[in-house]
Amino acid sequence: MQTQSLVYLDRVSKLYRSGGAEIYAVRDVTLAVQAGEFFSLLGSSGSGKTTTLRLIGGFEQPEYGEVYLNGEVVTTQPPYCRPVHTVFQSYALFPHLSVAENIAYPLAIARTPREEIDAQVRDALKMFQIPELGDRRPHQLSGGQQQRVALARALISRPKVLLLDEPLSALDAKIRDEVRQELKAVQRQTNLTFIYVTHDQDEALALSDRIAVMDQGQVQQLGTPRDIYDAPASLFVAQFIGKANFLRGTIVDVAGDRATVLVNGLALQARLSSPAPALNTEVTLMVRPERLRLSSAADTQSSTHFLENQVSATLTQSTYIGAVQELRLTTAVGDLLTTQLGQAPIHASSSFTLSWQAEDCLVLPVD
Amino acid sequence: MQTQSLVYLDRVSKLYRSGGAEIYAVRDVTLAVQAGEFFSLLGSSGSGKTTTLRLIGGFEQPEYGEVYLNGEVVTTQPPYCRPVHTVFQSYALFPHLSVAENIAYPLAIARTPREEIDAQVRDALKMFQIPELGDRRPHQLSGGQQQRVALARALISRPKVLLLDEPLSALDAKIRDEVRQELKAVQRQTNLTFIYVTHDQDEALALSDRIAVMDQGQVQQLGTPRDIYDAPASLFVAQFIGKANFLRGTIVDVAGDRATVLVNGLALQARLSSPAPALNTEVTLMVRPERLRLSSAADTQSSTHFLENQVSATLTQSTYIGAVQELRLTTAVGDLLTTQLGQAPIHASSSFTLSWQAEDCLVLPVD
Amino acid sequence: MPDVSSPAIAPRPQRRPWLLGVWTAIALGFLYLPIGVVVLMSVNQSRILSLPFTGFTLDWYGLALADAPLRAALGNSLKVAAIATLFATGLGLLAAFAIYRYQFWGKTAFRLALNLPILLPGVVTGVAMLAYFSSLELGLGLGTVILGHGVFGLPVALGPILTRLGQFPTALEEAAYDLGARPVQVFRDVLFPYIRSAVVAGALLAFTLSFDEVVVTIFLTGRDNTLPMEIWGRLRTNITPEIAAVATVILTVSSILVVASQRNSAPPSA
Amino acid sequence: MPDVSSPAIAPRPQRRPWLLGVWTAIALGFLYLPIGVVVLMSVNQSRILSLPFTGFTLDWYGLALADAPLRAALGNSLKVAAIATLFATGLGLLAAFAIYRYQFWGKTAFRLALNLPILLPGVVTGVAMLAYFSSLELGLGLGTVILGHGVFGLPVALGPILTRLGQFPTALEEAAYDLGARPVQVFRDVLFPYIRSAVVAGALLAFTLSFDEVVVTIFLTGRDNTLPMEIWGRLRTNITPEIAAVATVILTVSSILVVASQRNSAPPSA
Repeated sequence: MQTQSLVYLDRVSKLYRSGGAEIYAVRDVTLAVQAGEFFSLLGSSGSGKTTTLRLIGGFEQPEYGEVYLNGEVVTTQPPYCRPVHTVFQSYALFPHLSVAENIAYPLAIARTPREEIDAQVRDALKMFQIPELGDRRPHQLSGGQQQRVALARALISRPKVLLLDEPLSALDAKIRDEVRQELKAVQRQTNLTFIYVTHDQDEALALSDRIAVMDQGQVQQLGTPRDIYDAPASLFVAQFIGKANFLRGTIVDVAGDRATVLVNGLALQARLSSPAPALNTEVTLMVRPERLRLSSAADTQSSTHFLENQVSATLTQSTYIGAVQELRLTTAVGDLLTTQLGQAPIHASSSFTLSWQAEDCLVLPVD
Repeated sequence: MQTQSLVYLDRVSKLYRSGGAEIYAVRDVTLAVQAGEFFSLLGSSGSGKTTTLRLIGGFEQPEYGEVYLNGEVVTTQPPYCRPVHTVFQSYALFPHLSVAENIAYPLAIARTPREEIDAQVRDALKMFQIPELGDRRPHQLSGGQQQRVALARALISRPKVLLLDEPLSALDAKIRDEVRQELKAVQRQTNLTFIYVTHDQDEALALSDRIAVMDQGQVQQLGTPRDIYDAPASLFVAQFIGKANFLRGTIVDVAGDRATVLVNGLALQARLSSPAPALNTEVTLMVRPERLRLSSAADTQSSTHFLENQVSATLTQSTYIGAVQELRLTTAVGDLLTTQLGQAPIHASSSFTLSWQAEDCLVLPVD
Repeated sequence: MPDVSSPAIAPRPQRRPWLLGVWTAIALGFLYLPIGVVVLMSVNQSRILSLPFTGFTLDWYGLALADAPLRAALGNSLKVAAIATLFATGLGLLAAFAIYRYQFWGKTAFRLALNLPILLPGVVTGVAMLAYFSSLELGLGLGTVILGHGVFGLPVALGPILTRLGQFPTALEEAAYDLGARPVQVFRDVLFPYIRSAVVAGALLAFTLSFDEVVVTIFLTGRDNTLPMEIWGRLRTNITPEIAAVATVILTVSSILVVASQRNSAPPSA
Repeated sequence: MPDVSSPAIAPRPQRRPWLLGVWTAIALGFLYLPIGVVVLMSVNQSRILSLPFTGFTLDWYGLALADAPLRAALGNSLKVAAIATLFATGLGLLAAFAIYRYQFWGKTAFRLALNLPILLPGVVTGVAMLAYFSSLELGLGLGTVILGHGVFGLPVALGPILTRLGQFPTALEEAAYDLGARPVQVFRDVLFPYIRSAVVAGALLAFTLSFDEVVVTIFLTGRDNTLPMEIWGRLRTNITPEIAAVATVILTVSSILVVASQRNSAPPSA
């Protein structure tokens, strides 16, 4: 058992009744979060990520399974008994209290002496670089400032775990980037355990130590950002995270973790994810657009000739989006999308070669 | 005069009165949109982009200046007299009418014969791949389907110009990409003039033939996506579009369109945007993160030694976000951000070299 | 697929608010019982308006139906309510549009003034109208009652229309203009369909109000009685099961109108 | 900076809705004038309640103040309104919480039932309560009036509280729990501060309603008169400027209470 983890969910399920039918909001989820980790729950709306967070916070109680905090069962404990605080999507600052009173609230509830509260609030305001905002009301603050106050309030009584429910979604795109950096910095400084709910894959990839990708109430994959991006466990995860090219083919040879897959008559070398499928079964190959190398067909001295897979390609569409160009090409194995970090405009030309490593080409089940 | 353009705004201003003060929503904007163009108005909220669109649509009338459509003054004409249709941000489908009735509305208003309406609506439903949805009510459709109906309705009576007010902002991130492609395809097929309002720079860059970047009611820059990304006219545009590194320095030498700028004692080669500033004035240098080449300091045979600017750098932070890695490095000229389309994890090491072309390093005014 | 053979922890029973349930029962009883008693009396064989229940009968309804003054009063009530409702709904619709569409001087005062009749004590407005109509030398009668009920019905009819108009997405109107519709067509094709059910709801409320009103009616009527007035007059002298029967009918009709009005209050699904 | 020396096209004048303006003037006049007439009469020297204006005087207010039965009636009205308001607001607060917090069987019926007293004709509910209280052998008097007004005030007080509770962001409550507050603390620190002004608004409305009510009062009172009853009684016999003075005072107090209540209806800025 992993009850020695800081947060441990043991086969937890949460049901909703909807017109006679029972619907699983969370289904048989088992998770262990270690102390000091930045752990993300990533999924689209309705995937169960927020319900999972609320089960840890104590706002919901599961029908099946147990929730452990610090090795103790807290499944039926109300939120005010758990050493866990939450930063809400809406920040949930108390509108009738000043910023300082908001931040002081957890201490006031715990009957901390007046002078100690004042000192701690002053420190918190300083730490979050808003020392002059103590007397303001929440509605007088910008979104970013409200976010900081919510964070300060949740951290002031030093919880064991901080739960964050899409804390950046209410912010403008420009400021979101900045606050994201701050959030990561706070987590590093305090060395606290963060459990972070988001639907934004970039956010999850950039911030997390580990990510649980959720769908339909279940954890689809759990791993480091690199694991999830480079070795998605299923077609769903591959489609959900980042852009990818998918090719249908038949597996014809297996050697170690390498496989040969026949796509439209062409043999492509690919990497196997365990377990190896039987020969002659249909599979899907996944290649990320940025792993495709584009070279002029004439250019035979190019550094791409050692790559295992090579197909000739015709450019059909190029889209310029600032830092990168997205190119769509037609090849013998199907249409492929590739991303080039490039300055020079690439014009439609009769012949290109697309090449990629077997390492970057993953074999996935058909569905 | 450019009154022969399809849409021409001649020094147009729109004022709002707010508590005694007069505020310019749009200030002295002159724009010419050519037939068949995909033209975008890009800006943040409050930049005047939507008001400009509403002036063209006839929902607002300017206090100063004139609006020309097809060479005729339409400044004071109501919307129902202008050969211009709009796709609203909220789609604005009539809730009490079916999809087919919604699409038929402009024809019904124009007293088109019944059979002709039916035929055209059938064609439109087919063109937008929703032939089976004709009898549904708008609230039974998904966001993407509503978008298509709004587009079909706006196009059915063949307007000269289609105005689109953030048509993708109500869609999910995943489907937005797909609809964006469709939109571009529709514009290509119909060869109509699209005037497109958005706050999303990626959208504007990917779709537009030309873009007008707006701020504080004025056009800050007007040009192709490539112009605006590679040669921003001001610091504002450079900051608004994409990510960029900014370095403060003093201009010490000018030769043709090349300048030498002293930054923290290091001489950097940069490209001048007209007009050339006087020697010894302070300037800002802009370099895009993806234009910086990263190489190991030891690697002297690298292909980067022909680049004009080289500084040694120390890695301070690397963020993995799937397709790209964002690296922050400390150098003698300041902190620099670079983006690498990369698979291999790059670990903190004592010495890297960052190099970039003078061509990619733009001289901009300080503010 | 994960293994769902988890140790079945029985779902915890929800805490039921017993105390609250008891309170609810008392409150409901306290509110409903008096009305139940009247209904019961209207079908009780006993001649005097009292319990206990001695046997079921519909005789009192028959008696009420045959009662000429009651029928005359019902006719008056219906006539007054119908005309006053037309008046109130028409003016309410105009006022709602004025408030929705235009910015004008005194708009806030206008809105407040429109609500005055339902906010102020009936006795005061009754006296005020009596004095006013007298000084205008309008003869008291059903005409003045209609005027009075119209004024009272105006804010009631205005309420739902104004609420609905406030929810009307301006973009719908702009879309219609944009697609070629002229102002009259926009009203006919887009705006009115959107607020139609609110207009119906407002009219039903105004009708109910007029049908039930007593205080102002007393001041403004001449020799013609409306139904509640007739009942009242009889109640002061002699409470009969016949009256209980009429009260039950009024009650039923009012309830149906109110429920119908609330049904019409939800905006069209957008 | 762009050149702003554009050819100055004069801003087009906004079309002013003249017709509407005229309509507004008539409507306002029609609604306000009767009330204006009463106020005018209360300061008119003429003994009989009529125009034209013969001279300004405050004598009628003095006379009303010295009138013993009027003062007794005012005392009764205040007593009844105060107790009925306490009763209505207390029960309204409880009922609002029940509806907000719990899912229970019959919840929709409960909400509808709570609104019944203001939706149904006063004559019917008046008779119903009279019959009910009689069968319970409660002696008629101020006590039964208070009970009746309490029942009528309940939905009025409940309305604003329920509306405000509906706007209450659940996240605030969860945040307080999350930060360590127990249920009682959550109510005291977060929920009640949020709805406080709505409770005040509801209480003010209930007070106004009770202070102005006539129809039900007639059925439920014994020999004690409330102020509107006393006025009414006198109006039936003799309309004097003294009564106009009292009406003006009631009008003023009611208006102040209603405006104060509406001021309290806006939710705290979030």
